[in-house]
Amino acid sequence: MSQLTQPSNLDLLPTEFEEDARTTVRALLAERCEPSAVTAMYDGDRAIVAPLWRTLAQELGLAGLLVPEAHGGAGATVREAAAVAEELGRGAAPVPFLTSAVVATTALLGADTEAGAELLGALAAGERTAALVVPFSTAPDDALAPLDLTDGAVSGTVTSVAGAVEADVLLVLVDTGSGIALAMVEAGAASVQPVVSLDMSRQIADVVLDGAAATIVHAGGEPAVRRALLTGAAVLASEQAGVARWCLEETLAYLKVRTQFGRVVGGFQAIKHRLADLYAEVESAGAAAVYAAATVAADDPDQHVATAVAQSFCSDIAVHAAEEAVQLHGGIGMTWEHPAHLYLKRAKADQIALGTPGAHRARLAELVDLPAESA
Amino acid sequence: MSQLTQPSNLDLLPTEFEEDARTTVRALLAERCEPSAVTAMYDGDRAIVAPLWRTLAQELGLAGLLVPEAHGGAGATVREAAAVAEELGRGAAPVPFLTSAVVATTALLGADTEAGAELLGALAAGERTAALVVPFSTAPDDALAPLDLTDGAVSGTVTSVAGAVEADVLLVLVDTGSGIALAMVEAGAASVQPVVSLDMSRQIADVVLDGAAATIVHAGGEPAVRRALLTGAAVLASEQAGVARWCLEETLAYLKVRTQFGRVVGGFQAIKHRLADLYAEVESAGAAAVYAAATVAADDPDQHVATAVAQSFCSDIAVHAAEEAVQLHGGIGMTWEHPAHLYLKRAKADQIALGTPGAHRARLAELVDLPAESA
Amino acid sequence: MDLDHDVHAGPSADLEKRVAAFLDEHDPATMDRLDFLRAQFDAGLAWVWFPEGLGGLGLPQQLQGIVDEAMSRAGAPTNRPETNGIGLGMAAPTILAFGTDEQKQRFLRPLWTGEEIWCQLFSEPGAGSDLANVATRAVRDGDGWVVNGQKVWTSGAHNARLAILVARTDPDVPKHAGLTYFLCDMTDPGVEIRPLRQITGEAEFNEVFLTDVRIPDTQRLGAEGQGWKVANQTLNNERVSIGRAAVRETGVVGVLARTWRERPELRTSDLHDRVLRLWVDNEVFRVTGQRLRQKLAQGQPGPEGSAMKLTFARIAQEATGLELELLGEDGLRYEDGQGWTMVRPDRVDFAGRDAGYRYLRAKGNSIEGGTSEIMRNVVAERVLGLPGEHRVDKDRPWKETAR
Amino acid sequence: MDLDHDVHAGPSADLEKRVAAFLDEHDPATMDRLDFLRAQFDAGLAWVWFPEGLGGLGLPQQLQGIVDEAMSRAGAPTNRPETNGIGLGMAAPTILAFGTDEQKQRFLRPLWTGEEIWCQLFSEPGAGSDLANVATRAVRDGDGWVVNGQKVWTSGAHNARLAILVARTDPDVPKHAGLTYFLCDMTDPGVEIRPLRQITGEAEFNEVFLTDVRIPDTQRLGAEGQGWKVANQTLNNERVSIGRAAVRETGVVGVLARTWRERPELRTSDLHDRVLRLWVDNEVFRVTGQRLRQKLAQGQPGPEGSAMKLTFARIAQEATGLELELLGEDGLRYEDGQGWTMVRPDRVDFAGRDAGYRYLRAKGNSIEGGTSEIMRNVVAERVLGLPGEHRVDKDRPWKETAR
Repeated sequence: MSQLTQPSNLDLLPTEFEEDARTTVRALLAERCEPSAVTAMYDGDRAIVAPLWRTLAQELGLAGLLVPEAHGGAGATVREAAAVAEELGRGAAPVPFLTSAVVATTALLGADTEAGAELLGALAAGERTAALVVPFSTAPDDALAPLDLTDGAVSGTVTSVAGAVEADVLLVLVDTGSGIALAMVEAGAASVQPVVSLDMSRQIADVVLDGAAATIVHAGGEPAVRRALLTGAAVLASEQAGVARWCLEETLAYLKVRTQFGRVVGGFQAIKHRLADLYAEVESAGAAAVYAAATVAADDPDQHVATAVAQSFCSDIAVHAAEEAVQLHGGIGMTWEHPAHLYLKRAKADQIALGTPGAHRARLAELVDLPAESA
Repeated sequence: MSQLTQPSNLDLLPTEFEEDARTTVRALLAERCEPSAVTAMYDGDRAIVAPLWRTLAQELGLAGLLVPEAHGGAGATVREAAAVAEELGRGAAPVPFLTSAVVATTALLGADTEAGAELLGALAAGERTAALVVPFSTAPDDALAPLDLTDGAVSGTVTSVAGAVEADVLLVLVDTGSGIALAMVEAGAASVQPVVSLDMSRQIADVVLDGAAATIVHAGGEPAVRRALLTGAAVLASEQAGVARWCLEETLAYLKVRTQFGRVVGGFQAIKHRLADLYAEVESAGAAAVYAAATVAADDPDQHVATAVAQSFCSDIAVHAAEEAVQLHGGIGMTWEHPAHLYLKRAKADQIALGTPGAHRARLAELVDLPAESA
Repeated sequence: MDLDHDVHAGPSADLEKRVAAFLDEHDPATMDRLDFLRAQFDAGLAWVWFPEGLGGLGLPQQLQGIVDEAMSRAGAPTNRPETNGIGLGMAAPTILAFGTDEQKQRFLRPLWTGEEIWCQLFSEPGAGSDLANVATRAVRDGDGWVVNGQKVWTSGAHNARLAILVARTDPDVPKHAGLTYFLCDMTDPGVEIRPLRQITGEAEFNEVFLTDVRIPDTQRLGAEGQGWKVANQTLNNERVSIGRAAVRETGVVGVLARTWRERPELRTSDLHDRVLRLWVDNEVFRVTGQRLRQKLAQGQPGPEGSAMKLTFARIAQEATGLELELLGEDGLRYEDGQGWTMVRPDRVDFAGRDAGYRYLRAKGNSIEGGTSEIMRNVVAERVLGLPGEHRVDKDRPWKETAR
Repeated sequence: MDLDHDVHAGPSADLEKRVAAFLDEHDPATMDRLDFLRAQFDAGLAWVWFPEGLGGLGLPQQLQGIVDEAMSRAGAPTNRPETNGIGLGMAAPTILAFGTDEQKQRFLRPLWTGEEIWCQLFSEPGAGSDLANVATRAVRDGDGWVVNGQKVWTSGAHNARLAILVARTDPDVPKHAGLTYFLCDMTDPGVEIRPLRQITGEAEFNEVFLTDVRIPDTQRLGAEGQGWKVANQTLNNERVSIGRAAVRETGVVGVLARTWRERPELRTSDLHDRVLRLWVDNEVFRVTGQRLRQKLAQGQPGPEGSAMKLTFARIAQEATGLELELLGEDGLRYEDGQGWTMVRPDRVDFAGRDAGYRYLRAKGNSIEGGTSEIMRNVVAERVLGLPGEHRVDKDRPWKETAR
């Protein structure tokens, strides 16, 4: 029987920095991220993305949040990134923060090459946007499928990549013969084929590489990719908590004014009880997500357990909250005009992203010694 | 891929015979099966059992319900037995109907010996009461563990046997060298050790046999035992539907008069909605159970699927209904004086009896070609 | 005690003979489709439980299967029921129950043959679950009515020739008392139909704007002020008509089961038991529906159908949600050709298109035709006899309580 | 932006020194247990967040851990908090909030040391969830009160020296306004205690009959008619005190996990994911509680605790129910020595005894200390700001609304 990791007694209350970041992002999204503009993405109008991301990345400095100050970044931790992700989830914001500023950036953090360090600086400045080329459904401990690298050219196809549509540089896993390395490929050298996606506010794409020029930026690719995926999963939990929080708050606000049968709908006890249960879930999701982020930020031994727990829990709560939001808005929640569907689609795609809840529980089964039935 | 069985379009409405049996049993239990007398069984007072069973078995002829008229029985079908079981479940009646009149009797139905035929006659007349000596948790398709038979004497221990406490004759599975046979052992020749049980209204016992004289009554033991367990499982589903129905009806009746905050509790919408959901479940359980009984009665090819479905479904609904009954009665449902706990314990034990819901779903996975993950 | 079952041996044998005779005289292979259907109606073989002269024979509803099977074996045309669900499932029984002889003669035959498609003008933006709160006004004008208002969630409005309509004829009485039920001509120039796009990207429903629409008084169904009672007849039929599944593995659970079988590489242990539970739930739903139909074979649909509707929605939503998890990476893709393109489908198939569509569409199952919350109220109050909700608007004139 | 965290470095270092100094002067190895506890109280190390002079030092509650750890390392005696949960968790904070100086001086010290055990006389047969409906009467009589009535669900009544009591002092005003809160002497001859057997077979609770019980007015807590407000302070503390789990795998989920590990032959695939889900839920519950405690470190417990209580009950009930399924045949047996024998336990361990006991006992988790239904109302109204339930009894004199 393996030794269980024990939980760490970390401070789970937001720091002042987190509160500031949260307030700033929330205010910006209220002004610049209209639900109707996000909905338009489902009809192919992506006009909202570039200017919004430029502002967030450069003016607010979110692109460099996780980059050390030595490389021109803010030198903040995954805690702060999680706080930002929660607000972006709350706003259903269609920006590549998770894919570029968290996952791709984390993969590059220990880059052992000059090209890597240079790219990190460009990412920190918000001048470039990157994507890690793996299927968005990849869990942190899933098998990785590196592409073939021959004479500095990489070939192969990777399906369902998130953030590739927005990226100008792609981080590709390549097989060096002695393991997996991380190589950069200019987006222009690849064929990035957008896919009609369940969540068009984070549209996935198939990336086809046919002898594209690739520069190795990180020879120790596998640990870097695993760290990036783990960090992404922990931060995604906060995004999910944010999605869930919007759904609860928006539904509450609506039900406090919507009347039926001469009464405010939020006064019907069956509705009240469901909202009370949802409140308990949303609060719990927030706590689970912040604990996961805190352990990853501290490189705490409990981070794998904490992240698997948070992903298992927050994935389902975000979906449940979005489903309740649609249902409790009645017919209006089923309409294209109401933003509830943006959250439903985001929540459902997020549930699959970076590993399904079941995949995270399967991992947890190993981590906490609760194995499947003995064969 | 195996061929799925298709459902049969059986008449699921009660026959007049079923309605009569139901009414008669219900009236008798209302008079003769006081909850306080059942509760007394938890303190060791089993005075209610023998006279109640004598009346049901002999006067109402329920012991011989499934026995052909040629052997002195009523020649009814599993449909009618299921209707009786539903009423017995509704009354939490502590009688060995399921164990003797259904399971043990079914095991004997094709008995190919004179001793077997004779015993069947005695069972039909209610003169004797039998029990099939297997753990009560045995699912119809579980591995069977026959005991050793040497020179007409059987030895071995079988734990957690239901109906053994009430039985005067035990049907034991013995290994004949060429398969499993069914042998009868006089209860007096065995050591029947009652076990403190979760459900004392159907107390289990460990049966220890140490060279007890055994007479083979049915050489083709395994199919007979499988048929008995399948029939038992189908009939148990109706018992569970009856348990669930009592819980719903009793809770409804209570909540229509109990007031809190100056209002009838049953008028609070959150309670109403839970009771509506419970009603849907209880109706569904009744339908699933009657369909299972109808298929077994008709020896329909769908009987294995129907029984696995009914057991999977009704087991959980009975438990849920009993849990809701305890909860919605508030504190009084937690007291020893209120009968709710009799149903909670019966429901929970029934959930495990003749296979847990999960065991029945595992069987169903084979029957309807929905296999577990490919290794 | 009597062990025999009643098997309706007499009527069913008679009916078989009658269908055979009809088919002898009407060869579907050579006859015009519409002529065949009209003849079938006139022979009382349209809906055998309707009265003679109105497409039926006054027989138990369950015997219709005998007709349908024989017709199907003979290769007879159908009346394409999937294109006229509201007409067949809701308008027809309501007209039968409340219509005048003239109305029954005028409307039932072209309704059944599919010559006239129907839609439903009930819901309004301010009267969703609270149907009795409709604000659309109908004002007497000579021998007819002038109607103004806005309706919503009208499926098939753009294909419909007629509509069942609930409007307020008296705002000065409490809200349930001031409604009247009409049969509305959708070709009236005052009827404007706008597609209402929903979360699947499609516009399966419409908004309908009524501006000075004229309805002759001969198209009032039931008495003035009786609209609430008539509408409830319609709604009970709607609730029961949902969830008819006579065969195993129907609907979205069937799709899920097939995916599970055909794509073993997707299977995970965490989903296995959930798939089996849904299979069980779906099968129990089938059996429960079967028993309920047997119970109701001769009677009117009652509030028990509301419980079925609840269960139907729950299963559909759980199964489609699970399917996306099972698909994993493929669940992120929504690309079955149509994608998010806005279209106006003529019919809807809950089990059709791709998994993402099914997931989103299933969300409507607990809203359309009465939300699950309303269904629970109906079951609690009308089946279980629990007290009604506290109402502040029940005895006051509608105009004082309206928003 | 400032990346530093506030770590309370100052007060915690001071406190460590203070505990060390206390332990230098009071050797737990040689000192009498009670003398040690009294000295600990007098040194302000009983509950450091209480005021000086009342067993505390006016420090943040979270610093208590420093004291407890140091005491534990030194092998100091504890005040056996498990035997006086109501005293420590409910009576003490209420006396602190509403008591007079004399009351605080008189009651808090023997309460904390465990010399005086407390119980709670709140619930009545006719006032379960509706606590404000209590019918037990307290009538003025000179410088005291005479109390008559019946209470129920009183745990530990037979071991208690004192009780917190809510009684009706004015039946002529609306029900919430006519209550007063008392500290009742359980040795009064008018107090009769009868065990109340519950579904586990045990009698963990009691019924308490009060017949002409005399309570001096000096043992009234808060003003006459203020009982509802005082009682709510008590109940909020009850709700928060449930669900303190600082370590992983506590409670019934911990038991379940150990059974899973130790008995591989019981494992089935259908239960595996359910076990993992419960493990996750329990861990999230732990983290949520940790964050809530950090939030509330300096403040008063609020209605957020009600949400924790809801979750606690759900997890406990699901885990114990699953455990019986996992045990299968063994789950049918209820034979850990005590069986169904009626006993009166001094303490209750939700995670103790055998699986059947745990399953049955967990049913109480959603009833005692406020039912889950009431908790949901509290969360909906006090946290989420949704409208209260329609009340017919709020403004009318209690005697007119009582059953």
